[in-house]
Amino acid sequence: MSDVTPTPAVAERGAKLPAQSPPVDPAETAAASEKAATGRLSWWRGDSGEGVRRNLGLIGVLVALIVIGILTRPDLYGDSNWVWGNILTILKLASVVGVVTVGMTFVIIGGGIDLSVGAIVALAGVWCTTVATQSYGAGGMIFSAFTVGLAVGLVNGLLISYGRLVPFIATLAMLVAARGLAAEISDKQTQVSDNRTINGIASTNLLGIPLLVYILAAVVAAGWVLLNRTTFGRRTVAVGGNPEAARLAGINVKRHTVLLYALSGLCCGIAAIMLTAQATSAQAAMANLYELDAIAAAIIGGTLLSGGRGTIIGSLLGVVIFSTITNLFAINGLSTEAQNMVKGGIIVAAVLVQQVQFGSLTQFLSRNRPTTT
Amino acid sequence: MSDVTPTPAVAERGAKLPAQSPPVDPAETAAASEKAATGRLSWWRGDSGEGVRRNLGLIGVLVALIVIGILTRPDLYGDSNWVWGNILTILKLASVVGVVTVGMTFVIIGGGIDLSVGAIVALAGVWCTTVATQSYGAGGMIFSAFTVGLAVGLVNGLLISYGRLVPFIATLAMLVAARGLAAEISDKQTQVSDNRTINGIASTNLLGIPLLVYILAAVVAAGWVLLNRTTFGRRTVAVGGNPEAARLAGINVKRHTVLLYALSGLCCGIAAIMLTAQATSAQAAMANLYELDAIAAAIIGGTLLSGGRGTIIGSLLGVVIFSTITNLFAINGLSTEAQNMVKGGIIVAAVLVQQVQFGSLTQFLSRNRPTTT
Amino acid sequence: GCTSNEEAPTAAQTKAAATGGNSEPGKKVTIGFSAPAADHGWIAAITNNAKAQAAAYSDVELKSVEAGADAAAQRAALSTLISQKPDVIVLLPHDGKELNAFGLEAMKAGIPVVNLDRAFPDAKAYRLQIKGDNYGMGVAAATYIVEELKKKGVSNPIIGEIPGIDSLELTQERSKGFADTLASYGFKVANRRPAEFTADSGQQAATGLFQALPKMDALWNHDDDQGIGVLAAINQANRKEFLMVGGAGSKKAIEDIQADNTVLKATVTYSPSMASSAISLARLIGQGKGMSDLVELQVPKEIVLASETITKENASDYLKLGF
Amino acid sequence: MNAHDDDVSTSDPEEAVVTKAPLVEAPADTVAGEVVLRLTDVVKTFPGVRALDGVQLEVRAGEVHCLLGQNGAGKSTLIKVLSGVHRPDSGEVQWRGEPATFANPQAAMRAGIATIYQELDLVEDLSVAENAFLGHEPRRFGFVRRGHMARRTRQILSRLGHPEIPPGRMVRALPAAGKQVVSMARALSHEARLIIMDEPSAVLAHDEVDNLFRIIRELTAQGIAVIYISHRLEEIREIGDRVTVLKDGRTTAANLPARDTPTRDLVSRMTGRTIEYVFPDRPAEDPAGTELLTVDGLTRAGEFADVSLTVRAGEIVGIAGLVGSGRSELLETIYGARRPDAGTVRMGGRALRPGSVGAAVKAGMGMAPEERKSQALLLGEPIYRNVTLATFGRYARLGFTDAGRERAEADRIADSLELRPRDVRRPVRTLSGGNQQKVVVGRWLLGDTRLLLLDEPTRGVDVGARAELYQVIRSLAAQGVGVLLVSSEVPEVLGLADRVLVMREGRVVRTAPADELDENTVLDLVMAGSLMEGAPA
Ligand SMILES: Nc1ncnc2c1ncn2[C@@H]1O[C@H](COP(=O)(O)OP(=O)(O)OP(=O)(O)O)[C@@H](O)[C@H]1O
Ligand SMILES: Nc1ncnc2c1ncn2[C@@H]1O[C@H](COP(=O)(O)OP(=O)(O)OP(=O)(O)O)[C@@H](O)[C@H]1O
Ligand SMILES: [Mg+2]
Ligand SMILES: [Mg+2]
Repeated sequence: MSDVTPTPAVAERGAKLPAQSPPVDPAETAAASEKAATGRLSWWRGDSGEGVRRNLGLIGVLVALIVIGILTRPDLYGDSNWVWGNILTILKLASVVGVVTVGMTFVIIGGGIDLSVGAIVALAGVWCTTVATQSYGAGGMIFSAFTVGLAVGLVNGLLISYGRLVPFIATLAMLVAARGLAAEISDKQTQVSDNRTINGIASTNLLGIPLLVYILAAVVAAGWVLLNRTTFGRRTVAVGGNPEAARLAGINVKRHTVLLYALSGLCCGIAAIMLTAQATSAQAAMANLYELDAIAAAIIGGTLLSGGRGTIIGSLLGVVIFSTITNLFAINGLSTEAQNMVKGGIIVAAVLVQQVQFGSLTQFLSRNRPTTT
Repeated sequence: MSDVTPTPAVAERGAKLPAQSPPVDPAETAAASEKAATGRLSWWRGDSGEGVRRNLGLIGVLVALIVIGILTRPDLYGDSNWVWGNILTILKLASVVGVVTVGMTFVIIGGGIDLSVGAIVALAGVWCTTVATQSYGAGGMIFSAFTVGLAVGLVNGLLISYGRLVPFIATLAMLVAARGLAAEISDKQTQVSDNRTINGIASTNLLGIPLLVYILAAVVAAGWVLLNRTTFGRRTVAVGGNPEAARLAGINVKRHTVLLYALSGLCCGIAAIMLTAQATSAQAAMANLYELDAIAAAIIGGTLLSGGRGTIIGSLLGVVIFSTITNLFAINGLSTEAQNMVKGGIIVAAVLVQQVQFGSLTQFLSRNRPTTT
Repeated sequence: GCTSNEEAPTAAQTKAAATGGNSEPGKKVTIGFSAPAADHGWIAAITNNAKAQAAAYSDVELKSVEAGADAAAQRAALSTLISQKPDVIVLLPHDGKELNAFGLEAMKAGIPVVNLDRAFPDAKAYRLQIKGDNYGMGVAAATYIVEELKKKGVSNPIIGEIPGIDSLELTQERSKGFADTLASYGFKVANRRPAEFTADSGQQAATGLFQALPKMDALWNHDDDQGIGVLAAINQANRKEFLMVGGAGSKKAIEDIQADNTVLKATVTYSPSMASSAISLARLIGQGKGMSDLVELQVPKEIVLASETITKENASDYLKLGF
Repeated sequence: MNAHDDDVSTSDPEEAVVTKAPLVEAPADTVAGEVVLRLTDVVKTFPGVRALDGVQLEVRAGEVHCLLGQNGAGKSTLIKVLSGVHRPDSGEVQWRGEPATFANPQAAMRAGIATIYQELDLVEDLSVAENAFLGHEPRRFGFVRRGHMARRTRQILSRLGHPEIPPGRMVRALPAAGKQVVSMARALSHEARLIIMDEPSAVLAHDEVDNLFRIIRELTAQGIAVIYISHRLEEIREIGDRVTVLKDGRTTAANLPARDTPTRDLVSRMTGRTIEYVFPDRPAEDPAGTELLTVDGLTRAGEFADVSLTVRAGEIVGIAGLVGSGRSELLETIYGARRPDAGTVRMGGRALRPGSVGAAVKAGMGMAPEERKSQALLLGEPIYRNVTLATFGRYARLGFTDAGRERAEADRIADSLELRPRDVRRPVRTLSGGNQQKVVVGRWLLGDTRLLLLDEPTRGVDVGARAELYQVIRSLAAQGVGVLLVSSEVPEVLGLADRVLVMREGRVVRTAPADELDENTVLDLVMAGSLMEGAPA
């Protein structure tokens, strides 16, 4: 086909088809021109744009939330100082869950789920604030939090990979056990952190921006690079999207799965330090239900619960949207019950907006196409 | 093959094959002989040997738990009256979550998930105990609980089917919203039920067995028949196993999905009455985290989180195992933290035991087969 | 009461603003208020009392933010509150130790902090602290139980306990007070099954407890809201061989005690009326006034409410304070 | 070649005799290279199934060694043993003179064995390049060298004749044939000494198959050995050098010359009987049934435009066209699985609600879709439930299913399509590819389907079953059922259909009775077409 000389018929079709289907989107026209070049029907349709479009949808939702904020509290939003401070508050609020969500995103893309993240944060937090650990100073505390997170994550991964437990059950068991252990260690008391360096993590600002936000940014950036630019990340997509294919391609699926849960555990360790710094203390009940927040953020951000697809940026946007919603309620002084009812509605609306964005684009385009009969 | 005259080679192989592959498992040979005898499989026998074996594994876990109970509290287990009462207590404890789990099992087999079950129970419970509803008597209360459950389930289903929301997000939003609405209605207070008939549901015994246990049994039986013997159940498996295949086979996948969530909602309505009767009251925070209990029970019971497979009996066993664990802790007076640590271990062990059961069976069979070279 | 079947629960717990010189309208005071999400009766009463008390003053503006799911969320909510520049902040923290740092910050920024119920370890973190006495609750409950058992002549009693959410420090304090006091009489808790401050969890915890203790002499249930479920479980299990003591002092519990037709014989108070007092005192702090019954010119630094024991004898006095 | 006598199972005197005959005539040039792979008595069992039961195989460098066998004969299992997916229970594998066991796919790849599996093994959300290099990405410090990888992918794709596929494109966006190219690219991305292809042509159209053969010839010219599996005997004649035949997990004939062995011999070794590889006779006169399906001006933007066609009761209408010509989409739109932008579909004169499969099924339509795994099967469910997936409602009473009846009906279908294993309570997952396809088609042989839409119904089906299937389709037509058949095998369309539509780029370019067309005409229409465009349509 590629060597066909343009006959009148081809020319006619060439002239006719564009009239029937006007440029659909840049990707498609590119494909079309390629098609014209090769003389055969295109082999594909626009593709990876979806992730980007979805994230644009999420940004749209974020903008809408801010507009609602402006409309309901023009007095506050009038003060640019306040607005800047508020943005930082939102990001600080998002920082801990954000870090956890990065790990969770990897696990879900890799075809699993980690219900134990909140419990790992609590265990790591409690562990690093025991009197004994605190005696080693900030370094010892950070080291122990990271190690505990990593170790618990490893156990999760081993149970799932080599013990062949369903991820849901294995990490649920870990949730229960880790919280129990944390309660045991802390004797159910709130353990105060006396370490200035650690506590300072939550109160330090660099160039006017809180250190916590830098940490979040660093973790997100590292997560993005890891997912998109390394073999580890690409294999994560393969392991979650088509484990059989991954296995046939020579990837050690079991080992990779272990690494994914270890990564999630490590993120929890980082989050534990951040949360401990914020609360200047740790206790067994801390980070309660963070697993739900993290999973919800990842899914709102476009990660497929069944694995094989997802973006770090989407997850970050998911977390930020949730903390913006919380902030919106706070500045409007809504009662919890009203808040909850509205929140349910906003979540639904947010997802619908993303879809309308999609749907309308294609519909709009197909409507604009002159009907042929 | 069917019309080939047996050549020596074929005859030889015919003689060889049975020797090489001995009866695979008792269930299959039994089924085969029954089939030979009656020309069809017996009505009651499930087709999937795996499910049955898995459930046997669960029963093994249950027996193990009871043995632990006997070993740790021989004093209590010595009293047969107490033992009988304890069994009933375990079943009573399992009854509410059990009813919710039946609905959840359908939803998960159908490829979805329902995070809002606890919230629906709370909303239905609160709704049916308002002063206004209580004035209509027991009938009015039951009617309103069922209706609320069904209605919320319908909304879930519609959002997911026609709004194309991910089930996780849609029902998470519903969780938040329904709890908010319940708090609004009850003004965050605990609403006492003054209705004797309703409260009597929890204290009535028939033939020495609590009414709640009968209700559980009825719901489980109905669920079993619905899943295994009706077109609705077959559609559920198809929709969850491969929605595209189901659609192309002419099944209305969207409508069926709506029905599944409505069914789950209805089960929550039933559970709401049961729980309200037990607590003689309802409040917005009741049935806290039942979603986790129900999902965990279904999955321990062998339901695939990704849909397409699961059994009602397995789910029931899952619920009973969880309430037996709780009971075991109670009679041993374990502290919460020890309890949690042990619980995590038991869950892991329970799943592993099921697998060993599997693995050893097949291994045993393949070992016993004479090696041929 | 703890049931919305009854009306205007907070009316009795707020103090009319018509008596004494301090109630004269003064300088306008903006009070920021934050308490954890009300998922059960006691916290709901805290929020309702605060709002009602604030509404009783013409010179008080209440800005309330709900605290969200945990300490971190409450901090974020409080920062939005601070950005609205209140004169005084009243808060019921998720956890006193976790929010201690916030108290320090706010005080440093010149905003007086009134801490409710859950103590800040650092005295510089608050201007005023109003606490219920959790340890004292346990002491009061144990004391009552011991006395009653003595009267009955039980020498080796089996005592059960149903605490609330076990991971909370306040639960720990209550249980400690209970256990310490019992120990001083040579008694101990035979079994404790924690619930979650809700009636249904109370019912399930109690059912488990009864299974473990086929015979029991006394039971302390930390919270009257979950007590509804505990009483239901008692009913369902047909148990009446023991006496039960409640906690917090809900209206329904007080009524039950007064009627004396259940095993519930007493409850030890932990009154949400502290929120009303906190608002009143926050207003005075904002206006720079003292408490008119005290000689001091300023509001004192710490107030600990006594945990009182409500029995059949004094129930009628407390009925109006039941929430 | 001389070793061949020992290779063949000597337990079967008759077959040993038969295999000897062609040996003598085997041309010397086909056996030039050294033996790279030798399998002796390889056995592999699955629970309840002995998939390989003593297989012998000998492959030489630079040859195309074809594997023939019925559905379920064990071909895919054999190559999975070779590629490290399964470990054999017993028997010996010799790779380049050394005994070898491949513990996992990676080991096989490292040894120089690359495989294109029967079921597409791609990751939808990775790009073409990432899929091609999955598991052995060029990297530096753990980072993927994306530029390098894209460049090499582009080279490989050019070599495969598809320079137009961008390496950065998501695989999700490619049609089936494009995915097959990527699978091939993955095999070529290794430095392989042996490339195994399990039915690579099943999803390819005519021009793509030629392209594939060109590549295979290139490979063998470099001394690379190829194991080629296909159910299309004509392909084996064209590309193959030697043939090994499997039946029920055993080698029944080894190293037959691919070009010269009579078809009759091949078929009888595969099936144990002789099958006339012909199409059933058309009825003497044209089916004069009433008009069943009327499609008018059906259009879906970007897929097909302005398609009008009719199918009468008892008529078989075939649609020929290239991959990507929009035939599957047309069928799915007629069936209501996609919503048309314009046009109507009528059954028996009554218009169907657009975009409703339910309405189509109710009106008596049934469709066997193109992709069995993703579109048609519940893999974990037993065979009989898959067979009755569209009909279980009809056997139900008051909503209660009748499992006995369903099994009986499924048994009937299994018999008529020679399903193996025959036990209908087995999960479909454990069936071989071709047998799964039979289940898909068999589904619509039940119930009172009046119009059958078949999309590539014989894809991956062996010759024996294929003949059965043709018989079944023909006899259904004789009973008055209308059939609309899409197939990429032109002879199948011409042989089976009464009337043929030729589609190109989403349009019907020619409609004619089948006997007025021949293969070349159709191929011209389908491919180079532009010169024929003016011809009467
Ligand atoms: N994972 C498995 N579990 C159980 N049985 C299996 C499994 N894989 C294959 N089988 C069985 O092994 C036998 C051989 O299957 P295989 O896939 O090798 O056939 P094939 O020759 O490739 O057939 P086709 O031409 O249809 O692809 C069949 O009976 C099949 O049912
Ligand atoms: N996944 C896809 N995404 C976007 N466009 C597609 C996709 N698959 C196919 N197309 C387009 O749809 C049209 C028809 O494709 P398809 O390959 O299904 O046709 P077909 O005639 O049924 O071919 P065959 O059945 O032989 O594969 C082509 O224009 C093709 O480019
Ligand atoms: Mg095969
Ligand atoms: Mg097609």
